[in-house]
Amino acid sequence: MNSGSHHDHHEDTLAWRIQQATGVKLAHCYQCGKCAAGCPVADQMDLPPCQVFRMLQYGLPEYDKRVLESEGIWLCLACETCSTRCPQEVEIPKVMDFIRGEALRLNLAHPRSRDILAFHRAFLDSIEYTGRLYEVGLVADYKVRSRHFLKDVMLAPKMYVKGKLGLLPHLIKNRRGMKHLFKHTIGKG
Amino acid sequence: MRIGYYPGCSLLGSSREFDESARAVLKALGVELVEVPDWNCCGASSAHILNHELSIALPARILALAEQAGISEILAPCAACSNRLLSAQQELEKHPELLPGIEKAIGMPYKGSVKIVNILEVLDRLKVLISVLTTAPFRKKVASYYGCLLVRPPRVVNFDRPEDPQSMDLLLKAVGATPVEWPFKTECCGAAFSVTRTDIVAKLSGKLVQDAVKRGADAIVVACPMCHSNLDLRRAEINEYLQKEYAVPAMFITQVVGLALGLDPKALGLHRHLVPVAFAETAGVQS
Amino acid sequence: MSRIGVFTCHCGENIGATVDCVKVAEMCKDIPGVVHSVEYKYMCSDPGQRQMQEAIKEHKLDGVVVAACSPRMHEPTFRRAAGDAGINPYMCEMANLREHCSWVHEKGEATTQKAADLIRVLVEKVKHNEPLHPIKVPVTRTAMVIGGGVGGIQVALDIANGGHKVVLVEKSPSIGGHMSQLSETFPTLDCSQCILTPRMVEAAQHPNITLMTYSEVEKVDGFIGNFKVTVRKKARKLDEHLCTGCGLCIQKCPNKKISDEFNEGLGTRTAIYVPFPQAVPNKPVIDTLNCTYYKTGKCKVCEKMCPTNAIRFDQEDELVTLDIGAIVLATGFKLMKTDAFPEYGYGKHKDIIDGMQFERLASASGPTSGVMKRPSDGRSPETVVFIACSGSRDRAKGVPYCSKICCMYTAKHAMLYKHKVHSGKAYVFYMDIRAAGKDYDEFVRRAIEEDEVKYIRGRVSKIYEEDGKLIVMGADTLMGGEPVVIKADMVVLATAVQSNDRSEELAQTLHVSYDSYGFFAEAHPKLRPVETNTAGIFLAGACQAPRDIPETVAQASGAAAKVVGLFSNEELTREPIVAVVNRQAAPVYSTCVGCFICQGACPYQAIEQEEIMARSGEVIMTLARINPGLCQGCGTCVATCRTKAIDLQGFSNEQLYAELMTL
Amino acid sequence: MRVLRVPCTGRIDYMMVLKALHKGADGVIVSGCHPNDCHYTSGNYHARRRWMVFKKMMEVMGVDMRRITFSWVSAAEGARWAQLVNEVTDQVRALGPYTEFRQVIGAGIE
Repeated sequence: MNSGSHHDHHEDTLAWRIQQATGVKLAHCYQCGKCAAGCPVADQMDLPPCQVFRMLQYGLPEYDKRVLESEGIWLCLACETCSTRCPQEVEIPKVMDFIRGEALRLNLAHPRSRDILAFHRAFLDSIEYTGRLYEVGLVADYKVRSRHFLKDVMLAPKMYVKGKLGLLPHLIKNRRGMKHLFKHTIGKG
Repeated sequence: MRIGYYPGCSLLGSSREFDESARAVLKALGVELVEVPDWNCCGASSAHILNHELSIALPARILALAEQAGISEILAPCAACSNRLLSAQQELEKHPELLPGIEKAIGMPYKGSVKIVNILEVLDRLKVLISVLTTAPFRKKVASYYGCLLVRPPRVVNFDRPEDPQSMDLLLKAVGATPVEWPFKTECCGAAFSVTRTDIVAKLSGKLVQDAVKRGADAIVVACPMCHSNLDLRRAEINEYLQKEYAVPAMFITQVVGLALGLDPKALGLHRHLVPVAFAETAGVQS
Repeated sequence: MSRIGVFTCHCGENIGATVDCVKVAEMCKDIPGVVHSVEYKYMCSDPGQRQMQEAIKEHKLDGVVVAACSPRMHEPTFRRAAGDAGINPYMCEMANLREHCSWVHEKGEATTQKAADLIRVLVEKVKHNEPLHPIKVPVTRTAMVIGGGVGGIQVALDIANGGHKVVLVEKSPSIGGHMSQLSETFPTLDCSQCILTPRMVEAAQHPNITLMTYSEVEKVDGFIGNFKVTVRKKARKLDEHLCTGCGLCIQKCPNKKISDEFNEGLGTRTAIYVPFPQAVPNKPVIDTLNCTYYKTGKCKVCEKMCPTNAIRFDQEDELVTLDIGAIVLATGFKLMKTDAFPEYGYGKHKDIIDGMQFERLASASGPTSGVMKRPSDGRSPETVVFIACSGSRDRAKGVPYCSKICCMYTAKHAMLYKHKVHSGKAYVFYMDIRAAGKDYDEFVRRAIEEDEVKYIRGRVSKIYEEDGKLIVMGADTLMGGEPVVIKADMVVLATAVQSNDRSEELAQTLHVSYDSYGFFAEAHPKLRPVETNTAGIFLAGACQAPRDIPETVAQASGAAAKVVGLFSNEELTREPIVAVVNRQAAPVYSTCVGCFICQGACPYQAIEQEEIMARSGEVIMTLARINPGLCQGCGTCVATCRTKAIDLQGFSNEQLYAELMTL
Repeated sequence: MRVLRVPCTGRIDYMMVLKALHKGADGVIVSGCHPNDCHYTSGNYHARRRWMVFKKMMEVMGVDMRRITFSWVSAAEGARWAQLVNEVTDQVRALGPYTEFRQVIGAGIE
């Protein structure tokens, strides 16, 4: 820790940006650990949620960076167990969403987040072009992006037999409307 | 009873049987479904991770389409969809300043007048009718599994109680089933990591399957396509993780109610499961 | 023509920094009626007051306006000073230049102008002021203490030993309160009942103390020194004078399966019962909700058995009205129940208990005779988890405050458990250890160091049952938030201390303030901690905020000292801010027309009907008259009066309109 | 902003409010303890009752009720009081001087 790096402009801190974007005040967290205690993936995280909050409370660039680079933020399932039980009513998953966005924006996302990210990107691409999720397209797209070509090759035929794998996408009529929607939300930045 | 219907993407693909069974059961109960015209995907668990506005615009378009179609109440059987629709609706209620941007993106006006309900809420209203029409009581021990999205976050969904919910248990009792007392009703199954981190899904869902069987459940009953696909499609990975062959089926609540009403197992899509519902064929003749 | 003096205070920088006080004093000289106007750095200081007194004499002032801080702060100071200088104290008024002007405005011409305006308004008021004289009222030198726990007992004993009569009212059948339920007390581990029961007996036998157990306060009228309190004596269904407390009725009662409140539901009692063997008074009551006779009309076994024929099935509640001079509230607290915890199973697991239940399990007089047995199957628990801050410091559960006593009693519980089950493992989940008291931290260290209680810093997210064990899912924040799972046989929740049931209702009955959690509010958080905002009503113990025994007892003695101080005079002096109905010479008598709308509006029943009689004895008219002893000076009757026959001294119509006309 | 001290809202004769407007106030705040928490037990209930009647009457008579604010603020709510005063003064400033009232009154009385 370098306590010498004094912050006159707390606008620089991730904590401040979180508060601006989500309304969550980091100071509300009093480090009771109830979030980590109930989190289904806390044992897999390099930084459990309470540790993420602790580091952000410092407002120091080196700790902000460690949070942005952590793998744990990509493991959050948004199951909302933590926020439901948090005695201080902190909306932790909302903060996790925002931190992930910042990690991407600043090019600090953990390398192992690549697969998870590839999946979400493929997912959104699919609905941008067809309006609805095209599961076969999603999986194919994900495989190309993640380079896990052989993953789940055994599952697809089984699903096909059960009538669960539509080989053709479901297209909505107003696909231009969807393009427009994407352009005016995620496409803005 | 007439109600708007938003099936969502999963119910067209990997969870077709949820759509089939929901339609079959509601038809048998005299409910007319009005599908939202030209609906799109709600963004599920991907949109909010990458872009906040997108995660509101996608559900807002669905709700605006429903408004245009004169729908005042909309059933979204998929727990993820109903959760996303509710979240977006409340976000727009809390932050009206977002509305102009969202209306521009979706290219139509949004009033926020549509009431969103999940499948358990709709079935709960029809509970008396269901128990009257039950011809083949579902005399099995069941683990009712609600998952995350139906009850959390409580401030958003405002449905049942956040821990140890009861609505599905009461519904199952109404059709003759015996819900087991188990602690994992709302534990997470691994949700959207089905494809990317199957190892986590195997572990979390494995815990559920193992405990349900230990407590004597003949079936795990769900109301969410993601939960179902993790418990059913990922059973091979689960069993590999647990080093044991667990054959307890995962069924949608609509399938259980459908069987109790004496509907054809095939019409309920029971043949589509990877983990076979062994007793489905005989369920119709039990009494 | 009035001769009014204006004294403007700088209040150091408080007023002086934003208001040009010198200029204000200068401007005030031009107000008609003002003959003297000066400013001074601190008017409230001795030299400041002296300056005012000298000016009163020198300039023959008949009215004074002190332009300084809030009258709440220093009105008594300046009125006393004015009185000492020879004018009537009520000819002195204060203009609030600080809160109403300097603190809320920027420095500038307009601010200075506003200060002068505020003074001008008060000068107009003083011109219409009348000399007033304090009212003397007698004091009934009997105190009532509400609540018979350790706090209430201490208050009662201290007042009684001071030579005054005390009525001790307790809603349950015996005095003793929560302390009588405790096994041992921290930090000395002495037996709770052993130290409490002598006090209980002393209270019962004291010639100055009247015990009213199984009784509740229903109505309070009057004011300090002169309350009228109506108490409901609930029917015990027996004649207390005949009952000898032999206990035969209890032995023979066939209805033995009723959940026992004293043992917190962990044991059973009969329908006719005393809460615990050392109860004071040792006279049973019949629980009419559970008694077979009241449910079916048959049984009466107790009546047949009673050797003194003391049972009275037809006895009814009795209302008693008492004259009381001062009231002390010592109504204590309640604990949040385990069913308030969704994540711990909504209270459905029998082996998840609260702190008070643990006390009963550990107590030699408890349902297990002090042997550690868990409630579900009676097995000796080998692993026990204690969870501090259960529901406390938890906004989501509506209790953001610290319950204060849990850190200490949790350490005590863990210790007691280890003393009883030597091979057992005790874990404590905590957030902070708040052990700030004499020998308190040493006590906690002893639990950790000598009794090897494992303290884990973190909260517990969920508890569920598996194979007869309770799976406790916690985290250790000192290990970076690492999840910790403990398989326990029993879990003790140190649940939040909350205000007692119906405390808000009682507060409304007594007209005392309470906070948003239902705790009674003290008059000042630092300087008047045992008084309420209602004169003559005092506080002791956990009805004000979470407290432990030593604090409760200390506060109880403090409240008792206040009551004894009040009772040291035969009469009380009260502010003459009261309403009066005008009287005129015959044949008008008064502008009051006798509609008595004021009577309905008066919150204090202070308005009486007075009959004006001719010499012949014939009633000419009936007029309103205000009892100055009862009137509190709110002025509601004044605003209600249709003929403007009532006026409020100190805030008369003439005074208020004079102020308004000057705005 | 000028403060006039009365013991209780129950003491307030609503004629005072009119008098204040007449004498040049552009807005009036009537404030005291919350219902159920009256320092004088129940004076504020009577004040509230009279306020309801007064308000109706003023509306009928065409008095601009944006000029008169009735709000419960207890002695423990300093921040709330400051907020109320700021809001009302802003609102009254936006409305400007209440000359209409004084013209009418002036024509009638003086």
